[in-house]
Amino acid sequence: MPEVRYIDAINQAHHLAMEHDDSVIVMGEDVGAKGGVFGATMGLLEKFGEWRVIDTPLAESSIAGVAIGMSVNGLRPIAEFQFADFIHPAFNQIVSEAARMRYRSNNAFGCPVVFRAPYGGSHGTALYHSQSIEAFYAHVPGLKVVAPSTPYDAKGMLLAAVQDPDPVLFLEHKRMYRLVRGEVPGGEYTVPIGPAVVRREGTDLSVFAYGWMLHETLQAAETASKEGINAEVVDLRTLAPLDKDTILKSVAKTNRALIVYEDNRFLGYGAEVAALIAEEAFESLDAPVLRLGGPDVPGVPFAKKLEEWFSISQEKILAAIRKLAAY
Amino acid sequence: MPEVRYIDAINQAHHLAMEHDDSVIVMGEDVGAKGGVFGATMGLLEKFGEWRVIDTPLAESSIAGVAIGMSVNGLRPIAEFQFADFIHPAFNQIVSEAARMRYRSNNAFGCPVVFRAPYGGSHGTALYHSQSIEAFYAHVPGLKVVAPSTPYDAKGMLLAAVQDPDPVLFLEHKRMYRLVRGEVPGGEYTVPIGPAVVRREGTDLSVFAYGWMLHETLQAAETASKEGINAEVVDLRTLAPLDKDTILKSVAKTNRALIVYEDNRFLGYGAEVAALIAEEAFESLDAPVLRLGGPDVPGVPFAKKLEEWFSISQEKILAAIRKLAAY
Amino acid sequence: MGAMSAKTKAKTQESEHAALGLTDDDVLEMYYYIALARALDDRMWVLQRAGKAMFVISGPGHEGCQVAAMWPMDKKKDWFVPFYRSVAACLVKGMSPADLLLGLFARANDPSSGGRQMPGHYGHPGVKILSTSSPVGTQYPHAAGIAYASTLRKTGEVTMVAIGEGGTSQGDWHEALNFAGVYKLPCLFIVENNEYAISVPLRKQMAVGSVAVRGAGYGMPGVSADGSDVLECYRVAKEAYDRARRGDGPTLIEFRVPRLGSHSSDDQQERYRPKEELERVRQRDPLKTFGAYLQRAGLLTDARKQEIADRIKREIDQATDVADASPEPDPTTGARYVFAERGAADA
Amino acid sequence: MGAMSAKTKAKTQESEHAALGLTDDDVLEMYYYIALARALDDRMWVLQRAGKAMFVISGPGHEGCQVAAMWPMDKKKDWFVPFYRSVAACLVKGMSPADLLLGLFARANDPSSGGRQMPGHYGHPGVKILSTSSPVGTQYPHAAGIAYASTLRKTGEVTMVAIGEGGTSQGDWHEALNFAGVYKLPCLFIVENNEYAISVPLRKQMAVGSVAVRGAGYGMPGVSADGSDVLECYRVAKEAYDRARRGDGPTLIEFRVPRLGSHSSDDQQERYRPKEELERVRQRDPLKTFGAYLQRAGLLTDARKQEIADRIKREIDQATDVADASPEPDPTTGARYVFAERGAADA
Ligand SMILES: Cc1ncc(C[n+]2csc(CCOP(=O)(O)OP(=O)(O)O)c2C)c(N)n1
Ligand SMILES: Cc1ncc(C[n+]2csc(CCOP(=O)(O)OP(=O)(O)O)c2C)c(N)n1
Ligand SMILES: [Mg+2]
Ligand SMILES: [Mg+2]
Repeated sequence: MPEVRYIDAINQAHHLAMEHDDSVIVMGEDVGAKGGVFGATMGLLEKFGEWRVIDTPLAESSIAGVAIGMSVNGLRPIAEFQFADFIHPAFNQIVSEAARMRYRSNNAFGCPVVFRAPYGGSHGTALYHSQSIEAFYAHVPGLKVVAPSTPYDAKGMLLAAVQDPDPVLFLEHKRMYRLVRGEVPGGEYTVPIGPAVVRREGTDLSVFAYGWMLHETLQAAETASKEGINAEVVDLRTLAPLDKDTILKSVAKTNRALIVYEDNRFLGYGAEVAALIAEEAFESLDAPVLRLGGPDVPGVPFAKKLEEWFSISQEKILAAIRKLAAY
Repeated sequence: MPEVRYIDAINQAHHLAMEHDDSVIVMGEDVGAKGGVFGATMGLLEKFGEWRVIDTPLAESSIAGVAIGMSVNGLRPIAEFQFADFIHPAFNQIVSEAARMRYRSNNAFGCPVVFRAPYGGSHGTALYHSQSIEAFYAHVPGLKVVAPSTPYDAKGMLLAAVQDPDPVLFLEHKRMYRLVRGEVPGGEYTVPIGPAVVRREGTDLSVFAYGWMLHETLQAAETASKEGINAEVVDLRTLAPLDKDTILKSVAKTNRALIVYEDNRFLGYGAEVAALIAEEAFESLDAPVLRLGGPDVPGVPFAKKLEEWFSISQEKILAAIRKLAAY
Repeated sequence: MGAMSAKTKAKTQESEHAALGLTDDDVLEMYYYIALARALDDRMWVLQRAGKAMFVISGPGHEGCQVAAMWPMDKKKDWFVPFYRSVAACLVKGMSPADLLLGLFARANDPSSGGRQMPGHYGHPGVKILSTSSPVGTQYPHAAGIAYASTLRKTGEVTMVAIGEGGTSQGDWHEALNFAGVYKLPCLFIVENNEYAISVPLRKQMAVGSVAVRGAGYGMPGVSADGSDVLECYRVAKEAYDRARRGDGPTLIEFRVPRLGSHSSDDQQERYRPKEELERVRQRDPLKTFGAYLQRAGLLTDARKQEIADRIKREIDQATDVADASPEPDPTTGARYVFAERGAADA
Repeated sequence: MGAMSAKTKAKTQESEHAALGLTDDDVLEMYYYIALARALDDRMWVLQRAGKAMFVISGPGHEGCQVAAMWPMDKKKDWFVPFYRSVAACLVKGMSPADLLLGLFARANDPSSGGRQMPGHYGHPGVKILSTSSPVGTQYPHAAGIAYASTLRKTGEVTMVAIGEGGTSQGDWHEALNFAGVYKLPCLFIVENNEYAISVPLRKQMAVGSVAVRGAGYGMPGVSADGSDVLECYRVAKEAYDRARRGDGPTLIEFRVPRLGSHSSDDQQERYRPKEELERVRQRDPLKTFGAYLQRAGLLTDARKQEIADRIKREIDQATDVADASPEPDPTTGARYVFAERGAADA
């Protein structure tokens, strides 16, 4: 299998989905002529034309709202928010409309829309181009939220999301676009929305992560193993609905849990995972459930030193692993 | 001290704040001639005129955005969202702007705005007039979130919020407006934003709640005491920043914790409280940290029987208390 | 109706409605729907006061323009995206009085939501009425999206969406019109301007007297019609409908209507509207004005009027019994349909 | 400048700018600011390419209308709510080249954010420039709120806010204009229309050729001016400013400007803009067009031009040194100013 970058896997999924299903359309700011600011939609306009590859006006609420309307009338839109930070104007459309359409209509209408959002901090992305938004949306029943961490999963889960009868928020940590490579089959395949996966078997403790943090965590686990700490690393992949079993099974084995996430710590996604473990794995816990999250400040500051202060590095993860193992 | 209803306490705070400070203004839909759909702003228009009591256009994003602009230019707006369900269009203005103005400007600008939102389920309020929104906003650094449960706190904390140099989301569970009464001094006083309070001393277990759930919980605790279960009940009052000490002190005493909240359970506010206890009170825990939250469906259904199915009743709380005590 | 229309076309050459291509049967049926909506409306309020319903919100005063705007539509083929005042429009589009009352009573077979939503949140997949939510304004982009899909899929569908003048202040309203203008979508954007948003008067809602002037800013015609002049409402709607069908793009239509009742059963408009004003607006009641026209046209004799009233009473009594006899939702179904039940991966 | 203006007023009776009440010194100073902004802009890109800055976004082509629109403002008293292209406007309002470069280098004493925000996010409490964020459109309601406070508090302040034509598609843009129209606020709503939103051309952004037509929908004048005609930009801005001062309410102003560079240092406009178009827009460069006017007016001799260029070079070299020598933020300050540090209860 060819090795490709994360962004290439995303781009491939777009091409395949649009080739195999005329009802799939792509919309967002600069997704056409420019091919997206990260290149996710490169080559689509030339192949599928202006009506299936829509350079929308600069208005996120209508990007979501129009996509919802399209989806109840036979289309399957993939709506790109240029940065996850800019999905906020669409909060009402996504939460009040997309996520509730099926429930409120007692299954009469559904919204098969994929909302794509490049999230997370990269270098120099600062307050408004670095946000993690999963905590806001994973809390919303009726919405599926995924955050694949490998090119293989990115392509397979995006294709699964496009086929899903319900709205899916598809989160891509932008740090991975060019940094993370992996083997990806050329053709169509799906990776189911739902199951988490153990990326590294371990016995001493379990670390739960997703997106870019998964990679930092695997590195830290590698270093820890040289110190004799054998960490299991679980890639959550789907944040909602959450795969409880894989989490509980891992904790039952290791008796120690750490959740790593880049978002602000307070009420971030890790809070739910920690609460779940505290309630349903209580008897097997030999140590407090630890969370390593970003500082509770309004955003990632720009200046290099401030950015480093904010960011969750391998060193910080390793320190947390050591602390948990030593407990 | 006179006994007044929760809504009267809110109304008193508005009158006093506007009398004592000309820079305080009130804005929102129907806050003028109608006095608000719940009567919170009754009598203000007559007293302070159209320019200080603004019946805004039907546009929540600008209610928040205009209030932010006012607040950087010498005013102290109290912006009412008619129902918490309708604050969603303002998500971007509140999260990206109000909460970040001070941090992003390195303390050059601040937004002393009070955002008021009647939240929670009452009878027949259904999907779009029942929402709990605290989980979305308590996660946002730079924003204070309060949910007072008594008329005394409501008045005192609203007056404190108006004087606060930073944005405060003021949550009023609408079920309390006419149902909950209490003694309230006629004059001005403040109840500080921050500290939680123990409403009922207990030894067997700790139950954490806020808003209307606090009242249902106190009732359930009363019943439980007749069964010999001595529950401590803590009113969190301020959801962000959270008063960890009061929580940890209580758990250290009772060794058992239950968090009750009406919002969808998954990643709801209780998740953070549970995660906090699981991490920082691990050694004192004799039982799993339990959470009792609403079902993970997109909203409270309207039909009476469905609404009952969704709602957190005293019976459900009592059952959780029994389960925790029996562990 | 088709057959009857043909039958009676001959003798209506001179009349105003004939000039618009409407047969006597058309206008009599339009009157029937206006009267039906009003009677159903009255019934809903009676039932609410009697404690049979928790809440009512409806459209007294709005019926004329709604029936007129719906008249050119292809009921089977076209889409309608309603709001809570769209009682008459939903009836013309194909919902039955029983359908609406099932929603009022929140019964299991309420086609709009199975009793999950508050009354007034209409929706019906069978007659292509999109499910309504409460947040004002969100439906406008939905309509644009539906119309975009119609164009791309070449279905020939036209979409009509309705909102009040207060809703025009929402960002979504602007974003939808802008998008629809850029892609010349087959869409009718209706604004039912009753001069109040609950208690907020028009002058505090916008700086202009008519929202129709905004059409120009989106590259589409903006027209305004008196909601008491049912035939004029039909004329502008028909023109917009034909434009949409021709592929010439959307139209913004303002209907100036009276709000005859309080905003909802939770509101008392006497608290913020002067008596004289309330009397004045009653003169603009489309049921009266259109009835008067039909009398002048010699189509609505007292006998005919009584006949229609009796028919409506029968239908609403029946509908009430049917709805009242219908079962409540089973509480064990509360967790259903958060997601499609066939599960994620298979579409 | 005041003194000098008086001094030289006499000899400029005949000229175009004199007819607008501008002295020779005014127009020469306006030229200086346009040239300064352009030179600073060039410097920022050079520094970015040299690896001294991570990112640049600026306003080449927008300087003329920005300087012209800022000219009537009371720099001390009035408010400005900028966007990332407002380099020239911020300089005229009172930020120094060093202030802007401190932001580019993200230094501790960057007045906009202390190095916390990306370059181009201007703000300065000292000269009443509100802090800028990234989300396009949010600044428009802020401006309306500031102007509302000015009216209620009777401060006599006028507020000017700027955005690109892409930003007009945002709901916030509409909501702000609607609110400002209802309350006749002293506000200038500027739209710098460079025909692109990153790569999205005007025709995909709106169905109208000029966004100025939308003013009518908000009960305010909407005017459009050629951004290459600096004096015309001044004329419309002055008129709007006087209107605001008189209490006659807001004005929507569109300036049609060329975008001479790529959207930002992360963009390559050659990938989506035809060569001919890029050449064409270069002819609309306000630095050239205004320079040519001043030459025709006999005010900008080659010597004078060189003099100004030298002065600017000196100033920018100095500013670069100052900014470069400034300390980076102390990482231990990262947690500060989430809230006011004097704590909650005391305002
Ligand atoms: C986003 C949002 N904000 C507030 C409300 C509460 N609300 C319901 S109807 C209404 C007034 C609507 O006025 P208008 O659009 O003129 O329609 P009308 O009721 O007059 O027909 C308001 C404020 C809501 N439903 N949604
Ligand atoms: C809400 C939001 N969506 C998307 C972006 C990304 N973005 C930054 S600038 C820009 C284009 C703005 O175009 P325009 O308003 O015309 O201003 P210009 O850059 O052309 O001067 C976009 C899409 C953003 N900053 N904010
Ligand atoms: Mg209205
Ligand atoms: Mg532009």
